[in-house]
Amino acid sequence: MITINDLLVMLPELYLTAAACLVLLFDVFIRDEQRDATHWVAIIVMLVGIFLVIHGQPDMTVTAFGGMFVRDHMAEILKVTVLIATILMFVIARPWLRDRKLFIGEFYSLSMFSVLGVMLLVSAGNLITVYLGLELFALPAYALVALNRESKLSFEAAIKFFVLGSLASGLMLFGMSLIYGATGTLDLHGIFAAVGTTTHLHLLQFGLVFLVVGIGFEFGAVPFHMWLPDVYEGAPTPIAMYISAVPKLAAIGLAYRLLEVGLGPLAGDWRMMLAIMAALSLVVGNVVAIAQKNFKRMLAYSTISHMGFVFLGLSNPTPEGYASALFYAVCFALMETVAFGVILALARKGFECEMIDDLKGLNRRSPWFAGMMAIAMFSLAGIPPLWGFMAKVLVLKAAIDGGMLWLAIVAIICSIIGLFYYLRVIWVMYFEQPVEGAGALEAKPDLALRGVLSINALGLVAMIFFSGPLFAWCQAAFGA
Amino acid sequence: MIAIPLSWYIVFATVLFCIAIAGIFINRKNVIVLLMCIELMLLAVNTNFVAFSRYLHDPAGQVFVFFILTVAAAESAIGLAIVVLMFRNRRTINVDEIDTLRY
Amino acid sequence: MSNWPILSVLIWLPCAGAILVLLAGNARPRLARWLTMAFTVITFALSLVMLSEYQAGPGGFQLQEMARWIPGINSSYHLGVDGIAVALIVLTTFTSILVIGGAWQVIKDKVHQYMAAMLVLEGLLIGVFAVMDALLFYLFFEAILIPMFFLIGVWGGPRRVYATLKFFIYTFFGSIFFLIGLLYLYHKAGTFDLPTLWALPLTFKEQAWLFFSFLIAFAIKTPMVPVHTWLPDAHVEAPTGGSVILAAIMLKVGTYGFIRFSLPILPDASEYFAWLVIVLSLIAIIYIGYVALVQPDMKKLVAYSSIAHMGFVTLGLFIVYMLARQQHDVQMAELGVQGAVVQMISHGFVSGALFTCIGVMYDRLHTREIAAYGGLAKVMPWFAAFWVLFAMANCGLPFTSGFVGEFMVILSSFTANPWIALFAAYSLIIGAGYTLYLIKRIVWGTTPTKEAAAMPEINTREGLVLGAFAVAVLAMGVYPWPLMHLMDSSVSQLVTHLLTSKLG
Amino acid sequence: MISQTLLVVLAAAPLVGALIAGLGRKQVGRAGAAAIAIISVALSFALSCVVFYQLVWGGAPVFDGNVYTWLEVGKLTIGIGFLVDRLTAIMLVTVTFVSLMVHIYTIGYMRDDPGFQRFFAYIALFTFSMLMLVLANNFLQLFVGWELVGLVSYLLIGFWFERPTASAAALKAFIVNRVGDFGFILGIAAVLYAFHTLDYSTVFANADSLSGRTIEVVGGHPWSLATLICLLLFVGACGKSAQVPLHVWLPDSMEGPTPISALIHAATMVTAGIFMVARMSPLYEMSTTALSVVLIVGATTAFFMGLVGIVQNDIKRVIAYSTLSQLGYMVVALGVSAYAAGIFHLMTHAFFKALLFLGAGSVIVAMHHEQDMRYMGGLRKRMPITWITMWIGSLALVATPGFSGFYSKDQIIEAVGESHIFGATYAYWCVLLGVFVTSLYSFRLLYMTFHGKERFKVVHGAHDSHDHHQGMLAHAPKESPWVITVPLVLLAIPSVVIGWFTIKPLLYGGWFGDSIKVLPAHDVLAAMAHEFHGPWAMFLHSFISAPFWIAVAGFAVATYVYLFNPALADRAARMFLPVFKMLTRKYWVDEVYYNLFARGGIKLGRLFWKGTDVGVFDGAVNGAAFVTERSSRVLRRLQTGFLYHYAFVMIVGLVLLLGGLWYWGLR
Repeated sequence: MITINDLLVMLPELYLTAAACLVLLFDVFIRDEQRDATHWVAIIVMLVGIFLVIHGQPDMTVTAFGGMFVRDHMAEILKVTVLIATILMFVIARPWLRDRKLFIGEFYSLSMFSVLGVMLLVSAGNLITVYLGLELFALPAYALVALNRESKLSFEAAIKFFVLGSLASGLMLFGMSLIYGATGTLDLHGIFAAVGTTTHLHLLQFGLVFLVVGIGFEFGAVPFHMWLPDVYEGAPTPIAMYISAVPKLAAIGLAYRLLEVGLGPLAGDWRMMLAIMAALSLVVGNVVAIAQKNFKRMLAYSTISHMGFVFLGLSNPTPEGYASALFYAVCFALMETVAFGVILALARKGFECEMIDDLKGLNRRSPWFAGMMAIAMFSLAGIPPLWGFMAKVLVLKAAIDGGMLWLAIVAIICSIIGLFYYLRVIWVMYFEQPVEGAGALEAKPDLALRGVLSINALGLVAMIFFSGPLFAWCQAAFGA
Repeated sequence: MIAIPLSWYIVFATVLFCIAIAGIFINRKNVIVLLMCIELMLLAVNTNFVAFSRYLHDPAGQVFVFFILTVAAAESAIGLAIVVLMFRNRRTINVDEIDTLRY
Repeated sequence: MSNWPILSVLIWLPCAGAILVLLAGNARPRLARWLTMAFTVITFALSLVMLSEYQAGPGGFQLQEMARWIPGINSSYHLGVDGIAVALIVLTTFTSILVIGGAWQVIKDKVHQYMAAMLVLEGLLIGVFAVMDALLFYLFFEAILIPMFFLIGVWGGPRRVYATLKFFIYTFFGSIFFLIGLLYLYHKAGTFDLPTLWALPLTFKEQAWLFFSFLIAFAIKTPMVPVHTWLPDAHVEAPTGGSVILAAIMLKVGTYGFIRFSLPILPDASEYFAWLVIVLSLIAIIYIGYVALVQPDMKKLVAYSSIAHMGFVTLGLFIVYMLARQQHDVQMAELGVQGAVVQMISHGFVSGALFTCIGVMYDRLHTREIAAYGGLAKVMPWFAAFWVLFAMANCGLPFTSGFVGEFMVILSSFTANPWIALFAAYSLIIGAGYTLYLIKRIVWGTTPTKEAAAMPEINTREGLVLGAFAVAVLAMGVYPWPLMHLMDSSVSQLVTHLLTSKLG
Repeated sequence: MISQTLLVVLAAAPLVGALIAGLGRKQVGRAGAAAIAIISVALSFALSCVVFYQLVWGGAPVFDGNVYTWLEVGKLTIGIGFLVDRLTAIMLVTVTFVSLMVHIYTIGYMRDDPGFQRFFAYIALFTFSMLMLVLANNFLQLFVGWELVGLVSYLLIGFWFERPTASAAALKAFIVNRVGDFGFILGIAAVLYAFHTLDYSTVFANADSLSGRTIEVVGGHPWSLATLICLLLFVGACGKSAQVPLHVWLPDSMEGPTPISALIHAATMVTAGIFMVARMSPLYEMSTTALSVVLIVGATTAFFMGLVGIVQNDIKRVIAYSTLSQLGYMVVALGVSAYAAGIFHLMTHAFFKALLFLGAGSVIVAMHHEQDMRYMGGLRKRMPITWITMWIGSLALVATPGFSGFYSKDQIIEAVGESHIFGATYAYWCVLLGVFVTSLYSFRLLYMTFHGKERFKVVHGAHDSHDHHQGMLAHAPKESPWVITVPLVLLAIPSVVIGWFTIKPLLYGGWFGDSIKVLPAHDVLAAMAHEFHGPWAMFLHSFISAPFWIAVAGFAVATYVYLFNPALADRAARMFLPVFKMLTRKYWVDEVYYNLFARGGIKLGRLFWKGTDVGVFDGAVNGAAFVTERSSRVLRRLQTGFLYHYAFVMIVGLVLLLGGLWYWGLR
């Protein structure tokens, strides 16, 4: 039977739902020049959300609504990271939005709903909640991508994102239906239990494939990556930043819930699929990124390759494996925020600073932002002593421990190729002279932006010292 | 009187599903058709769920169907909104003409 | 024996200094210079303290520090030095001072960034030599690339982009395989702590695979033929200071890797594949010698000669098995290893000095073309004297540091196999060939142009830097005993470790 | 008693002098530099005399001790130390004496040279290096001195560095010497391999243990270890002592200032090889094969290099070739185990050859640095002292009975006659004919320089120094100042008399004691000892011995051709054109070496650089980058931008996964 406790268990979600609605409402009564109010309210709401998530977190896993909603450490980490990433986006995006007359309340409420979706997704204990969370995350995201109505690109990005996303969720649903048919239950633990006894194993395995496809799409792994570059390029930069960070975290939760909690016994099947997708993503992502001129698009391909690395971790179905994947995803999200943040800070009205060549001579104009970008790039490339390096080490280790040495070798060879385009960004910033007359490349004076970005960037360096505790946390999340 | 076996439903749903998918990448003209295909896909899934839930004597499947239907409504709403946006921008809703973002 | 974390201080002090220097900003170059100089000098002083605290007699790893780092994968912040490491660290701190001194007035653009990069580089290099944890080693080993990348790229020559990319990607390519090897070792041992890894038993097959994953990394860093081509380009484009650090210290990182990883962790594979490394080393000595002979660019010439000289190091390291295991002549084996290590130090001084000399000339005429120079002996007699001295050291003249290592390696290699000694000793001829041919063209003869004839004699600063190098080179050549005594017991411990097979 | 401090002072004094003279530029000044250098060398000469006295008459024991430990690895320790026995002592005295003479002489010779100070620094440094070599008590230090003298020789040959020929000659000298050292260091390595130590005392004590020991350098062919060691070491000797085929550097080394030619390239450095082999006598005695090789090489050098001397016109080159040939004689002596004789000739030769060079230098100064004898002649009236001393030197060189050269060289010839090892006969004929050749070129030199009519014109106002028309002199040549003539005289005296009263003790008195070891089997000197009845008897006996009359024949020919009938020389040259050409081109050795090693090396380097390094190794690297970049351009085309393609790709992925599952996964 459902008790008050169940409500308390999902208090953060309930709170965020209410808050999002309130912000939406609140914004209606706000004149444009007071929009900052909405901004700060939203941020405060998010911060409170973080507090609730961490504060109410019980030591052991608790479920609510008959197992439909699960609250465990993994969910906690993912939620906290997602909320932080969103806050970062809010802060970093504000000046940009203002320049482009996009500084509107919908932005905030939509993002909050989308985040709510992610939170629901990562603590789903039942196929229904999984699906709902997924859609609740996706639908606002489609809208956000199309936020800039004037842009010739964002609607195209939106339409591609929308159609392919719906296709993916359709496929996933089909898989769910098959699994339901095979196991007779929608509850993940029930499915887990039923796998052993079911008489329709083939049905189950077919369903699994569809689920994997859906997961692959969320991650943007080859061959389900096609939406990613276009969305990155077409979406407004802050949204691209959001898309690059949050869905990946959501996807970690999704994968864990469906594959481990639900279909753990079939690991032998799905880890091979993941491994293959990982290899493809690594190759395609890194190789294609070399030829890119557009910074956002390049980051898109690099994201694809990084998802390959995440799969390295997932392809080893042990707590260590998941922990490393989670570690990687968190690290990746925060690296992306820096990379996008810098170009957001440099962009002007009429100057998107999207092309790699726009960064020429940045070191002369504003050395600190060049430095932060360099940190982000080196970290993405996985060069020590930066955070990205630790993440790479952990997933590679997971792969090797999981007996997938070949995959690890593919990964490192690809990361050598990948090194090239990260280095190109750096040499453009440091070794080349600024283009005369180009946007002055002066960073915006917005203090909040500078502060948040700096902290984030320095975090990438400092994390080398704190990787230990974080990794321990991640391991705890999967009960290692 | 012969009861329709489960397999028929499954086959039917699968066929629908395949038609929907085929529609998505065969159709090169109208974006609206894409939306219809997506709906069709969901309907196929719904058929599956209902069939299974009948077969398993488990209402959960049908509950799921309701959720799916609701979501589908929202989804198509957003989809149409985007299509409108596209039309305002391009004065066309031809799938063939949206390839600005590529390579 | 004080128990304050001197190694940590040595590593992090320069890094902290770098931050300060960066804060000094572009507007105050003088402040940046003096800050940097202060930090390097302090670091050098501290390294001397460390030297005094290290007891050469017992040898082994001393001044150890241990702290939790990533317990999740049993990787800890574990520092410790043996004689070899101590020597290399002192070499690093010493050279750093001279590099800063050398770049004093030369670097005018973004002084603070240059100096900061130098300081970071120093700290990281000390770290490489001071760690006892495999993962931590890899971290420093790889992190070196970043400051070097900027040094070459920002203050480098016209083709710097090509050079830096080649340098970075090439070395990264090697070390990433090293990383995989380490992770596999972890998979076996469950820890990254070096002492455990040294004791870890491994089947021959594993050792063989790991050997190559290590070899490619260290061979590229060292560099050995045929993976050396990044070095000349990097040197040619790098600013003087960069070249000096690169040649004097960074190359040692590779051979140090051999000493710390390949030899002790994979003794049997190393024994089995020693012939390969030996052959490559001999090729480096002779083949590269001929390549150096025809270089029109001074820096390239010296760069190639560096490759040839590093050949002696690898040679000395890998004949150890033939001597110790097959001929049971531990004495000679130690001679070989000792020679290799001495050669590392000596090459640090000599190549550093040579690149500094080239830098001095470049600052005057802004070209590295040999043809543009001549008759230095008449124009800048003191400078010419330094040139000749360092050139002689470069071709291994007795009583200069260059002689000691080569002499020891050749001597021990003869016992291993006379043919090896034969080819190794050929460097006496070819080395003298390319070095003195260079001297003949730039120091002797007449000045080709008015500009060349008008070059001013070295000033006090340059004189001091070169003088310091000269003192080091001569002192080490005339009385190498202290250095050897410092490393002797560590070397013999290494050799005794190698005697025992890990198989069965 | 010989104290270590004394030896340290003895060795270090010239070094200190060199440093002060070289580094103190303005502070010291020209005069100061010269003074310091001379004083320091004089000091070590005095001390050498003390040491000599102590050893020979003072009954001091042999000194063997380390100053400091140079290298220590495990149990192996190598030090820097001194071994002083009679062999060392005699070398010490010779070296320091000649060096001192040259120092004094230099004041005059280099008077108006800008590099005056540098020069003194160099020769003082050389003295130090030579002392290191001579005093060594282990192979390492021997090698150290060995290479240091090479360095100084390099610096001094290239002293006038602005002349391209000079720097080229210097380079050549160093490289060729390095070829020798290449063998030498391998020899040292072999010694270490054989004895596990580099100390003379231990090695020589255990030399016998070599007998029968073999080493398989080439699989299946055990070689005698002793032979290998000795041959490798002898390669070094060939380099230093300019024996065929490594002789090519010595003639070119005449590019250096004349005092250097006297000191380094005649008296001392080039004899290091001789000294080394004598020092290693215990080892060489273990291998007859090695001795034969030594003998043959020496004989060849002695005769054929002498021949070349006949056709040279540069006064210094004539003497250079005669040096080569005389070194050949010494090596021959070593080859027949008459080490004492070799050292004996080394000493006498040091005096008279230094004398000849300095005399030549005096002539050159007088002729304003004209070195071609064809533009000299009739100088005897203008510079009598030089003339007489040169005559004395030449007479000593051609072994005129009674002169020092006579005693040393005659004994060598006799010793070869006595010897029976392989190659002895060949060597005997070589040295015998060598006598004729020697006297021929010696008297030719004297006649062309001092006799006949003057072949130079004095043109006043024609401005002085190097770039003048040949045979045109600004001022009439006149006798050199005392700083030049005094050393000539001082050297002339020993050139005449030294042999007279040193031959008996040195050769037959067992004077060298343990420092030279000869197996009774081939101890030729012992055999000769029976016929030896003192220098006077030998003097008388000489007039009925072959060498004397051969020398006379040479004298006769020279006198006829170059004094009375100069035209004949050219006719002879035309008559035997091929021979003449062969001699003037020095058997084309230089050409061959140049094309083979110098040009060949450069060619090879180019090939390696452009071909292998840039072509293959770099090509692979850049190729890989290129391929990646291209494939990137291709792959990105997959992202067509069309929605249906995207969907299609997804479905393909789905189908592939299903297919894969179907194929592998289904259970």
